[in-house]
Amino acid sequence: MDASWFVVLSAFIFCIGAAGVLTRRNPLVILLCLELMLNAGNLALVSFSRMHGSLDGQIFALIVMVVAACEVVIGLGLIVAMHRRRLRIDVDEMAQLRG
Amino acid sequence: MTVHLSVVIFLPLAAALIALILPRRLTAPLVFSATLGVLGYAIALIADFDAASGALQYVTDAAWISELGVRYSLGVDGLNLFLIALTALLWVVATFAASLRTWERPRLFFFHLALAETAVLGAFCAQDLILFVVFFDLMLVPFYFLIGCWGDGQRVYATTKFVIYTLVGSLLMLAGAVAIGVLSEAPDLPAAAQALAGVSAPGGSRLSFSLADLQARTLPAGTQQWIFLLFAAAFLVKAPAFPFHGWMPDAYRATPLPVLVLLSAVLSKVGVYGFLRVVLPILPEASLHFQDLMLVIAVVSIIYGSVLAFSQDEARLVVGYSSIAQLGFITLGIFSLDPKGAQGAVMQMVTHGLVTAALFLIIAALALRAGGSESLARWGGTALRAPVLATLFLIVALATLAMPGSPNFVGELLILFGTFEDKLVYGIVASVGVVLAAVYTIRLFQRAMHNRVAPDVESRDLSLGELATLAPLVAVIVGLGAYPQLVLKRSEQATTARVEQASKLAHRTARTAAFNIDRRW
Amino acid sequence: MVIAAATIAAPEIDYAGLAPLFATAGGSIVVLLTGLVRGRLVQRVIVPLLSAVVLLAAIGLAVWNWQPGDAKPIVEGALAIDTLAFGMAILFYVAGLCAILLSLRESAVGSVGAGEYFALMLASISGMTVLAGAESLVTLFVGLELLSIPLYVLCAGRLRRATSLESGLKYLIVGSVGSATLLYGLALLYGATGTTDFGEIAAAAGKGSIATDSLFLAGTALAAAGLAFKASVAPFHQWTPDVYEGAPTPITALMAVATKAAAFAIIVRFFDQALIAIRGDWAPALAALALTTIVVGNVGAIGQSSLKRMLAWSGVAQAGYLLAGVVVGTRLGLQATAFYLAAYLAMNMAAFAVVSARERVSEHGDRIDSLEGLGRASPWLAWAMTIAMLALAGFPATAGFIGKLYLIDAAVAGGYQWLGVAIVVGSMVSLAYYLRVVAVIWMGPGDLAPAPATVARAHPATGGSAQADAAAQPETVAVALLAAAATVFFGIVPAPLFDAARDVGSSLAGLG
Amino acid sequence: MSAGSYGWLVLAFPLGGALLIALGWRLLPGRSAGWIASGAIFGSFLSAIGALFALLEREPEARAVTSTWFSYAQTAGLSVDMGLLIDPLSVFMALVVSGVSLLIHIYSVAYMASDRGYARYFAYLNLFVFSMLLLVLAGNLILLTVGWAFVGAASYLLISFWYRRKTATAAGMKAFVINVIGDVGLVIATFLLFSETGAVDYAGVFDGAAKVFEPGDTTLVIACLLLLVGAFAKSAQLPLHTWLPDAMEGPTPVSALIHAATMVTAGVYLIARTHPLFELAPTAADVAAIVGTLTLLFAATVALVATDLKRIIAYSTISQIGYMVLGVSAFAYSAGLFHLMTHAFFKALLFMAAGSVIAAMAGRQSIDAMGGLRVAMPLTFATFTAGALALAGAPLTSGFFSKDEVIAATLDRGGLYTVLAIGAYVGALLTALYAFRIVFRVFLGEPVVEARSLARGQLAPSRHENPATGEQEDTDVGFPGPEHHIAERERSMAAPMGALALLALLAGLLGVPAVTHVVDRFLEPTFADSQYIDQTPSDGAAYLGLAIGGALSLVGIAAAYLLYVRRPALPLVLRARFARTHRLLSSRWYFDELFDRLLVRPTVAAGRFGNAVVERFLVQGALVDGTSAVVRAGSSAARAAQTGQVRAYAFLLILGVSALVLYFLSGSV
Repeated sequence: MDASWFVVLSAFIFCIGAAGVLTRRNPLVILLCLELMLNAGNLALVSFSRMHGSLDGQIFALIVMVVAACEVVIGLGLIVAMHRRRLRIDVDEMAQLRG
Repeated sequence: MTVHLSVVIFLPLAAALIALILPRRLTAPLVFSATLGVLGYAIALIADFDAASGALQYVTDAAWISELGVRYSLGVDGLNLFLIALTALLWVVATFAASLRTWERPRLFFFHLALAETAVLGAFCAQDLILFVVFFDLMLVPFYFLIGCWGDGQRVYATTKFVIYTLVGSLLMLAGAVAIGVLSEAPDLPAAAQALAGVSAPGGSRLSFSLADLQARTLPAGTQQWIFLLFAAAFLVKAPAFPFHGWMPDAYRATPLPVLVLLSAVLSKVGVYGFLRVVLPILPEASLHFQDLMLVIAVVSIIYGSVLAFSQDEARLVVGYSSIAQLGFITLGIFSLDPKGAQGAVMQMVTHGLVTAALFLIIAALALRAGGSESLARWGGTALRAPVLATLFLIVALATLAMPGSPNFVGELLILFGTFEDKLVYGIVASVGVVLAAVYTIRLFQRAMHNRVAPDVESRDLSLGELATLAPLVAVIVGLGAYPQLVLKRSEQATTARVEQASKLAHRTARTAAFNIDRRW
Repeated sequence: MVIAAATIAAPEIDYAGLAPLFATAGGSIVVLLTGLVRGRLVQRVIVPLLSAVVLLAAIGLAVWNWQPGDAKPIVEGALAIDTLAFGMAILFYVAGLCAILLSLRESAVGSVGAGEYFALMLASISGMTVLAGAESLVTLFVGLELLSIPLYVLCAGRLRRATSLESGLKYLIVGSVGSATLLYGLALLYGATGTTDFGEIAAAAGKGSIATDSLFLAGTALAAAGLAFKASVAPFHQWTPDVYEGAPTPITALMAVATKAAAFAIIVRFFDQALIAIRGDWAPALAALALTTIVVGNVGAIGQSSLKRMLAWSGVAQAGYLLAGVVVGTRLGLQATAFYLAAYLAMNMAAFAVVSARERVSEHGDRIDSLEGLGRASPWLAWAMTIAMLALAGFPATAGFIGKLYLIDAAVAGGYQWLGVAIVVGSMVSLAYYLRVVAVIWMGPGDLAPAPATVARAHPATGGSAQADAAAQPETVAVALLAAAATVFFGIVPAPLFDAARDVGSSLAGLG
Repeated sequence: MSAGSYGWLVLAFPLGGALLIALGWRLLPGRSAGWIASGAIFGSFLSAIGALFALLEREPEARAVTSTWFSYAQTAGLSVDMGLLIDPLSVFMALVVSGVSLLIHIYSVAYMASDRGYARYFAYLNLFVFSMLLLVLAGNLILLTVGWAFVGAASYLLISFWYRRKTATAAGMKAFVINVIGDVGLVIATFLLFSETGAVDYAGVFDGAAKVFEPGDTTLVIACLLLLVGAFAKSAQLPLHTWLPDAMEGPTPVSALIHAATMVTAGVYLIARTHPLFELAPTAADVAAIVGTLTLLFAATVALVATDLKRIIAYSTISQIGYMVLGVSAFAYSAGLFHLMTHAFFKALLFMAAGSVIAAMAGRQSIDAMGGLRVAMPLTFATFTAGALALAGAPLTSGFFSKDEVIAATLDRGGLYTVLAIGAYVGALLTALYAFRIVFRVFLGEPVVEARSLARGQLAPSRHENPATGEQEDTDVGFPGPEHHIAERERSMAAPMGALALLALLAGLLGVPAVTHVVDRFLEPTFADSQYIDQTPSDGAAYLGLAIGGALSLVGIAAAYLLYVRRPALPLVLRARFARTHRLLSSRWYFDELFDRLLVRPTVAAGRFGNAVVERFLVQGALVDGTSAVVRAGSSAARAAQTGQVRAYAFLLILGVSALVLYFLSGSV
């Protein structure tokens, strides 16, 4: 079975994720989109590893999942912290630092 | 391998560092005695110097950055001998003049003053291109602070402008220097082979920046040309030459006079010195290629500087613009690519340093008598009660306008002779500058000394301190006027050696056996 | 099955090589646990002390492992233990030590909790160590994330300040986009070559066929972008100023120095080892990036009123200079990069130390005004800052000058004369903002616009007597002075650094 | 003692005197400074005589002694020695200079006695004499240039001696700048000669020139013309003469010494000194002769209408130098130099007497305000008349022989020179006219107030105003007027005037055609190499010339008598009749205005332009502000992109990524 379909699919997912990051203003959604982008990578890895018949890719994918989880956790933590400080949960609002 | 040269170079800095931990009242004396030490050494150098040989003397040569082939190599030859002496003398004078005034944060002030001397001496002595660049840039640091911290008026603006201007030049020079070192090929084996040799030898003797080696190596003409421009930028800004003098008026206005003495008399020389030391020997083809460009810049600087000099009202700026003109003459002499011209340039470097320094000291004295004003409009009639000042000023003024009999005349004469040799037209135009020099110098002298007494001028003669700063300079000026051979004899060998290659090229193209008026016109 | 199982030999582990990593990673856990203990002594003294000890130990181990030449990677070829790795590691550790010292009076420590704070710092440092040694796509990614994730937290460390949170979240979001891009690139590379090992990738790239494989090239491009992001290379630099400004100053210092070093370590390894075969493809692209970075960073830094922000921009510019060392893809370039990173550590640490010292006493915070009159108020800090600025500007007699000289030399020798000139021109522009700082320190307000002398007169710094603050935070002053001293020392006696740089250079055999 | 060491002595005395006075000026009481200075000059006069005899001892052809002290500048093929050339010409000049200077020093001792700047005055005066002697004794062109510039400087100092006067300082400036123009000409000429002959010392240059150039060579002509620029600037020949009348701002003895007797004749000396070159470049010589003639006519016409006593004499000086230039460029060297000598005598005398008169007039210099001083100041009158006779070339006076010898020699050359000689005769007529215009208007006629009060024995009350502008004098510094003394009361003024009067009347006897040839024969060795040496006019021709000249001068004097004594109204009628001509002459042919328009104003305008436009817009505006503006624009752009919006950042990031990807993929296809 040809892996290229999976690759194309992963590329699509990656772009969807990216688009989401660019368009959404709610950090939670943005985090989800980031997950999407990472998982696109995972899909690609897995399919390639299938293609090459080597396990490295799958191992890699597992690791990435862990990493993704960590990132989300941190993100959520930060969002909570902001919420505590009564800050609007909206990425466009956080533009104090600029110039 | 002589250590004493380095010792002397770093003597002022060492003294200043010690002074930093000593009580304030000891600072000035300590630094001053250090400069005296340097001066004594310089005099000994002149006495001991072997005029017959054009080779480097008192050479110090040690590996510094072996990876980059940068060596800590110093040496003295006819080219820098008298510039070292000039530096030493003027620093003694300036330090003394400075110690007559009270400065806030004196330790810091004298520290920077001394650091500056070390840097300048280093730049003059350096025989390694990178080392030269290092000292060249290092010079800026103390002057940046001296102007910025102890200046007047828009001092921060002025000093920033000054440093940026100069560093723009010298950073370009840095790039050029690296390029020379990397791209120049040794006469025998090609660059590729050298690179390999460098890789195989972890000592990293891949390149050399030693001026001597570089002179032996060759650069393709195309490369030479863009490198030449980089260097020219650095040196012309430093000089300054028209139109790169934008920093000059502001810096001159802001700089405290004792520092201005050094800034104008010594620092300006480092640039033109660089032409003789680095550019002509290492980039002869390019020097020839850009000869006319440089001559035009020189001539324009002469005329422009002179014309502006006599339309200024601030005494400092009169001298400032006149320096532009004088350095134009020096550049002219150098790029006449003729031994006579180069000799004249060397002579002129020394004498211009002397007279400019003297002029600024006189301006300081006059400003003291005119209620702090340095505007010609508010000067006048000082001569009567200050005959000694008037006399010294007169001598200096006549020297400044290069009256025959003054050392400056010998310099200008040689420069003009060198220029006439192949480039008569430039020489003729430059001669106009001689006349204009008479105009602005006499104007300065008359406005200060003659005519009616200005309202807030109370004229009195030089104080002992002022006399002590001024008299030595005038004495040297007069002495050199009577016996310029002192300089010429010692500098001839080295100077001719520097221009040899370029002038050979120049004359191969231009020289014809018999004199032919049409060629010159 | 059983027999088969029996035949499985336990992988023999090079403990020596892993020792520094173990030290920092384990250290972070120990510190975390110690941090659980209540009590001022523990929180204020033991924990920082412990983490400092950990780093010192790590330095020692790294030095102990120091072995010039192309050492064989360990962990199934996933982790290099060569001089490049350890050299960089030492930089991280030193930077970490400085950061710890600067953190002693840091408010973030209180709000995050000492244990967590320092543990995260150590974790991030071990991430850097992994990254610097990564010889496989997997370790690369793991190292990168291990480096980043703790930093996300630390940046947000000043929980009371909205800007801090903002910087944290920004860093997280943009950073994740970056790492996602990187990951996808790595995936494509893996797909193109069928291996995650740099060595094998290099071998694969060596075969002409692959040089035109779009999968491979796309992967390279994406990976390049991801790495460039960490090194804050334009146009992937935009997070830098915001994050640097918002983050606690010690963390900013750590990021500015260590993260950049780690990023360049992996960039060097990735391009000069794994992809050296197709240098023709990536060198021009990186050169273009370098040029953009130099320009953007330098112009961006002009006229910034926040020192941290200014340093961030200048950091971008410096990244551009460093990239030049990678572009040429020569051993000389590698050495120059390593050298400059070391010099950069010294210069920047001095600067950040002074900033943090000032922002605690001056009502101007980290604004440039906080330095006003420093020359009189506390000369030591003033000198440190002055040296740092002049060094960053590339004045001679400082490590910065020699570093730049080295880089220019590498660029010109590598046939990138114009890049050398670009570095020079960049330094010219940089004068405008570095000198402004010096002017403010010594000459009063550094407004370059013409101003009457009366306005330009300097007056003592506002907010707390400066002598007091110099005395009150000796460790900060010490960091500043040591860093400044190192800057000057290596500017005059660069030989030791050059030797180290040469050892580092020897680690990649592939380079000519 | 050898001629050479005498030469050095000649220089040493005045220099020593100058230094002594300059250093000891505080300590010197009363008139001692004056006497020290005079003593120094006397010493150098004696040394000059010593040199003279040292020369006469030698064989005629061996009468050129070079004496080198040390090597002044020797590098890159150029070799200049600090050396003197002692030959008849230089000794002759040295004698004239030191002799006249001696008398004028003595005169000044009294004349300047009450001036504030007494010591300064004599220091300058000695310095001048030193420079002048250096000029004439110099052994090479460079050293000549040095002396050349030194006399210029000394003259500058003495012109603006009363430096509180705007007029004086302005005049000094003018003189100095014009002199520098001359120096430049000299330097360029020196170079051309050097680059061809490879030498700068006279012998080397002349021998080399003889080898290198065929007659009429372009380069040589140019070189000679440049030499002439120097000569004309110094000798106030057209068009570089404008400084000399202004130079009358200086004290009158200075006018006598520098601006009549010695310095201004340096140009004549230069031409005579470099005669071998001019003989190789006849074109240049012709130019010189023509300019000389034009100058002598021009100046004479101006002198006719000028009213300032000193300026009239100044113009007559310009005119007389015209004669000398004509003489030497007509290759009648000894004639020209003979006239130089006699002119030195009678012109110095005229100025001394004028000084006495001006002192009596309390600083007024306009002859319109004078009259009838004969009774009050008989000695001044007598001496002035003697000088005027010599100037007018009245028969048997010195001027009679010298001037007419010049004209006769010129006439003898024929061709173009005939025309010039006629011009010279016209000039002679005018000379006699204006010379006696002064005499009659100042000394004869109705005594003016000052004259009468002086006759009663008291000096006129002092007026503290500048006669030129009428501005109030600044009394800090001395100024002409009652501070100064008159000959009748000061023996040390009367004595030199008397001596000069005798010389003015009798010196001509040194050169009576066919009778005495003292000057010619003494100078002969110097000009032995000249191809014109034997071409002196026949005695007949000479006597014819003398006759014509004498007749013309008598006619002139008679005319003056008619105009200014018999029919005083007539001048006014003429003035009204030829108003335009009169305006042209009295405004000195508008030369000053011309230079003002041509040179001064444009330069000043250029300066303003440079300050207002180039500095502001090019140097500051374009180069400085322009660059910084570009950088600032870039920075604001970079920071504008830094919106703080995460999504914007991410967008740019992804943009960059796609750009990279595209680049790499483009590499693959």
